[in-house]
Amino acid sequence: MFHLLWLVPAIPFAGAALLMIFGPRMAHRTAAWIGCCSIGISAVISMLIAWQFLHQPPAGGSYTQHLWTWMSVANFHLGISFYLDALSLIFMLVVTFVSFFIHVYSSEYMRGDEGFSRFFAYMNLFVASMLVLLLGSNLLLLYLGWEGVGVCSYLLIGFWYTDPKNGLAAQKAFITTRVGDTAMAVGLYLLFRQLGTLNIQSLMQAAQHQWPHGSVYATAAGLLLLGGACGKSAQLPLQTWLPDAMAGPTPTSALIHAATMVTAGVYLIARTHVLYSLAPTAQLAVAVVGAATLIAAGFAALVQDDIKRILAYSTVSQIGYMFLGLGVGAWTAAIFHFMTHAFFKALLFLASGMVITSMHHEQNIFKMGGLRKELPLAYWAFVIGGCSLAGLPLVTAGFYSKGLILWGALSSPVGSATLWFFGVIGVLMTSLYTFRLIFITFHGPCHHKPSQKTGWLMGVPVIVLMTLSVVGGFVELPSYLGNHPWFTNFLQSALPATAEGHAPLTELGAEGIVVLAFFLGLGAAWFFFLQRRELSESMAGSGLGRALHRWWYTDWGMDWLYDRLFVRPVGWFSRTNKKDAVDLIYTGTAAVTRSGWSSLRLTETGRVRWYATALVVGTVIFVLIVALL
Amino acid sequence: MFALGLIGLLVRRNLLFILMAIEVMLNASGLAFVSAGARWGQADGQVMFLFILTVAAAEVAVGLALLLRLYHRFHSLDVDAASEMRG
Amino acid sequence: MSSADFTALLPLIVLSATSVVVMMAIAFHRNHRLTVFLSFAGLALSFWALWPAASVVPLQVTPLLVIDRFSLYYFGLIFAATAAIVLMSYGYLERHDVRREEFYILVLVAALGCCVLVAADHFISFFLGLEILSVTLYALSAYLTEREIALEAGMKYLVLAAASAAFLLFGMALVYASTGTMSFPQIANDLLSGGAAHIWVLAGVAFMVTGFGFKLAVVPFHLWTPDVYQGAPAPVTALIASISKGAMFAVLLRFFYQSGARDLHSTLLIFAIIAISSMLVGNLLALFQSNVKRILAYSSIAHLGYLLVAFEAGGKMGAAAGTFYLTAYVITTLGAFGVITALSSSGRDAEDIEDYRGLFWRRPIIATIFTAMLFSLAGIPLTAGFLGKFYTVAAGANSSLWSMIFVLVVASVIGVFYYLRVVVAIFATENVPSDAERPLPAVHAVGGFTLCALAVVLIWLGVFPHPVLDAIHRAMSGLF
Amino acid sequence: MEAIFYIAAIVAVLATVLTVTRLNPVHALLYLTVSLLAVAVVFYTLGAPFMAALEVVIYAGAIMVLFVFVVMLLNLGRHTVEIERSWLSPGAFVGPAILAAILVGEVSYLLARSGTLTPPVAEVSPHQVALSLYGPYLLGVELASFLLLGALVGAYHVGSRRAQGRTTVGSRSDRTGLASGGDLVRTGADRPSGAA
Repeated sequence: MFHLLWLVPAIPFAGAALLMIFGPRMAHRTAAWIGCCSIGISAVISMLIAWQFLHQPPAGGSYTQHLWTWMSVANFHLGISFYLDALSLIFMLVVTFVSFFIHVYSSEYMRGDEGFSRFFAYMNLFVASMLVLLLGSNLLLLYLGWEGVGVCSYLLIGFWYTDPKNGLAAQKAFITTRVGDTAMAVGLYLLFRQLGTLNIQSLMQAAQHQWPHGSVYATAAGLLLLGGACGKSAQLPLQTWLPDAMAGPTPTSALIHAATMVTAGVYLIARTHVLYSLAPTAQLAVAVVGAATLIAAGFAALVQDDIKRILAYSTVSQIGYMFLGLGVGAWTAAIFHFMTHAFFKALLFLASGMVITSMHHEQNIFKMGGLRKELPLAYWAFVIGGCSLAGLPLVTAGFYSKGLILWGALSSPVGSATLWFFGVIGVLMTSLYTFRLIFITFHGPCHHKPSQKTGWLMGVPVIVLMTLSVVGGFVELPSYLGNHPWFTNFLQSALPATAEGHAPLTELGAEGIVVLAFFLGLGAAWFFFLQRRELSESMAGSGLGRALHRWWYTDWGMDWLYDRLFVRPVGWFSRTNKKDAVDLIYTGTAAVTRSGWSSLRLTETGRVRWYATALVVGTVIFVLIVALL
Repeated sequence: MFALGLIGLLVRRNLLFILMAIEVMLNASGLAFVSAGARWGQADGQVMFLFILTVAAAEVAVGLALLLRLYHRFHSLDVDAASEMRG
Repeated sequence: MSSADFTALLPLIVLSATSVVVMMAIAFHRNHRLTVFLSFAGLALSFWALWPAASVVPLQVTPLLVIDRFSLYYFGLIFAATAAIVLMSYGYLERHDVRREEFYILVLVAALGCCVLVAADHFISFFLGLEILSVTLYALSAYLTEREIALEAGMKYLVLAAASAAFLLFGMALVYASTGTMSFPQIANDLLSGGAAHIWVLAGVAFMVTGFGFKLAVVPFHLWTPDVYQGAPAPVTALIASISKGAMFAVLLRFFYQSGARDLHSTLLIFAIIAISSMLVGNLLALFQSNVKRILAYSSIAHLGYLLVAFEAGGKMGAAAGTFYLTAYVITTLGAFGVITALSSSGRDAEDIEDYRGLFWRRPIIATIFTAMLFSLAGIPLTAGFLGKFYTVAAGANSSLWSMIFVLVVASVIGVFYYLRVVVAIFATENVPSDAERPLPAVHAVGGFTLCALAVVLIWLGVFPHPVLDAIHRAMSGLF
Repeated sequence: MEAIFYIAAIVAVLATVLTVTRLNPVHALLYLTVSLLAVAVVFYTLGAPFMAALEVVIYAGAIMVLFVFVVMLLNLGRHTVEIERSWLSPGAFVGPAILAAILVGEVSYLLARSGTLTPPVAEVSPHQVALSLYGPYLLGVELASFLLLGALVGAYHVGSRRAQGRTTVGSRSDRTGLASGGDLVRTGADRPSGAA
């Protein structure tokens, strides 16, 4: 079965190629079939591979499929090969399955859109690139997939390109992630330069052997890669692009900007975990970035009024949890949270898509309300997804994965009570904003009657994801529930176990505090947004409330800050320093090339005799060279 | 003679003369081949000359056809008249 | 001649027979479609004939031609490229009110000339091959006789090609006079034995450089390139840019490697000067050019400069790198000019950069293909052009040609600028002309199919180059 | 014999100079013919009598006739002389002459450096030429025929005046039908004689 691995990215890619070439002339129905089937087949193959992986694990816990050598010069060989281990297997399964359901959903959601086949082409291309990113065995393939998903994300955010606002959002996303990508490219180059290979596994082994604990190189490489991960995963301070990315079609937001692409940063750090084990500073940076992001995004989510922006901030916040998990060495917990998050966040986005469709593309939650009766499926999806997101104890997937991360933050030797405390505050925030969203949207008075009903193509994926958001957590039961760490055991071949350190509390006690935070948030949301809405409004209306609202609403003023910190100074600098030395180099080069061009242009006189003269002059010179030597 | 043909090529604006100059140059090369062949007492030089002759005939045929065409178009044999493309 | 000789020559025989058959067919029944079909079938058959020929090589067929794996590789390239040109020309000529069928005879004869060049290891066959190619190209450049610029292009090409051929001949005569032989390997014998008239050979080679340099269009013999590229009909430009240069590069490799003239100091110096100046001058000239055909012409000057870096690097690695680069370049040029061919209307070729403004939004497929071709020319990864450049740089580094590599890199950076100018125009969203303002002709199915195939081959070579690389490495047995 | 060689060579050079400088195309052609005849004599003295004959027959005969045809066809007369005079100032000769002189100088320098090559002139009979032409170089003859085929088709297409708007626009090419095909057959019939 393993030898089918290459088909997993190849089939979506073929689908994308087909759709791109023949798409414009294709019936929408055919395009949808091609789009969904390619991903479906890919998902089935992933499942077969996973089956075999479980039953006949490959030697050493990993399987490498070498397809061909791309370049080989002297002792430098660069192959196109895929690497499968427990880590990439989990990612591959989640990506293919979630993608498949989102594709099915899109085939109804996008119905009648002008760019129907274009949408599916981009989506397929995205899945193919994402799989290349996950499965690539060397840095080059990884980078290729990394850039590929970036391009697809850009194309899909700007999918409705006729509205310039969407184009701007796409550009913002592209440029912001580019900042991170540059850091990452430098980091990758540093690794290659220092360790002399591009193969990720050999790199990790070489790093372990050649670099001492706390080595400068490992720290630098780790921090640079973290930069890339922050860009792609929308972590502080590069998170500002993700909420704007919601300009894309909702299935896109569900797939790319919630479930898969934005977690590429998590994958990158998990894949290079050896580096972070060698560089405690870099690892601490990961944890701090995660903790800070999860709190900041939590507050920002609390005051948004656009349904998709709330979810976007919550995505940022949840990825913050994953980073926190990675940063404290709870590797498997982070991956576990990635999986459950993919389920419930995709679910929430798809459900919000249903709401948005029935509300005629209205996204402001304050213009909704009382939709519980009208859209029961969406309502229940939101309830289950929201509970999972906020971590309703025992029955939801999110509870288990988040609990594991928080326990890691508290108990691991790298963790600390402070990080854990931030995490718990995050839980409180999460449950507050989640239930605020649910209560405002689905309860209370009804402002608009929803019109359209959604069909089964949108319903079935939602139901499947609902199920997964509940049962997805039962693959890992903590010690106080019988201690069945199946998921952790499975990942053990690829990622080290979470180290146990001294913890001030027992696991059950810590969990109790988390549960308390959850119910506190739920209760507050119930009180302020359902029972006494006027109270929350008067709070928001007071001077301090308005200021805070405004501050958080603009994502802690980050855009404003960037505008002041970078955009304006650079603009000012370039305006006032037009004749600066730095400028002179650029204008100088341009002037030299331009003058070179214009003087050389004069040689192209169009006169044949002049051309013949040049021919003769050339000959004369060359014969002269011969004569003189 | 080769050099003289070269001068003709560079100096003349009339396409007819340019073609003649080219003939001179080809003929000069042929002469060089024949004398080189004579030096080695081989027939190869002469064979090469034969082919040069053929080529010269072919070039002249196409060249003159083109010349006629240009004349009908520009009403002049000035090669510089046809120098629309430049830059 | 033995039967093995005939088998070895089979590809050439089939090709020549095709041109005669096409001529006969025209004589009895003029039909454009039939002519294209016959030409294409003949080329396909010639391609097939490479396999029987491969079973008897290497073989010296008379003193004039040598059929070895090197020749066969280039034959294959020439046949495939010619077939692509034939298919692309169909739609193009359909739009023009000229006599169409002779075009294909000329193209086939030109391809024959290229093949002779590739297989030549004797001055006589070298010269004849070159002239077969040149004479047909004069006529092809001026094929659309109603266009003034086509006539101008034909005239310029004729005068300069004839002059450069005279230089080449004169150089050959000098070499012959001093060595007494016209066959490349025997010249090597003479050079090795250090004959008294060594200096004559040098002078002869210097003259011959003019002949090579003209056809390859390298500095300082490059001035004709933009004018001829612009004036000639787009499919002919494709022919000049691809197989004519390819065949010339092949004979360059064969002559300089087999005759031992490459090992002379002054030869290396001359080609180093040519390579460096070509890379810089070509890219600089293209910078702010607004005519796409001229941009491609200037870029071709630079690309031949890169190729000469591989030539300078020498050894099996240099020759293989050059051959791979050339293969990539031929595909790319065919694709780029194929797009121009496909978008050209009866009045004029689509050569202005404005013709391509917003093309992506109007013709996404063809715009994507064009972009892929431009990316390959710029050397962006995953295209054949990138790998070509990579291997060339590797070969150069292997021979420690650091200054040339430096120039190559600088020149490539300049190059990216003007390729991106075209790409930016293709993806521009503002001021996109509507169909009424600037109508785009419908792309002919045959041409469109050819373009798609070229794009696929381009990416395939860029991603999975090994079969071709292996073939090239085997082909190098012909040179060493 | 040697005297004849030098005289013929000098005549050839002088005639070529005059070819290049004459204003009247007919005069220039005549001088070119003289030059070619002189070269034929040089060939004879170099021991290549067959080539001498061919030079007269084909070069001075056939190719020059083509030129004469064109001159007559275009009716280039006094008017041309005047134009040529205006184009051809003595100053125009300076640059090219210098270039050519340098080239000649370089080549002579190179030849001088290597010492003179004493030409052991041996007559190569037409028999020998024929043997080698139709022996080892047989393929060359075949290739030459294709060269002529290409030239013929090319000259036929470029030279024909049909294309200038006399035909109607249509997508199929049958409209010229057999008539122009017949043209080609007739012109094509010249091929064997050209190739020989």
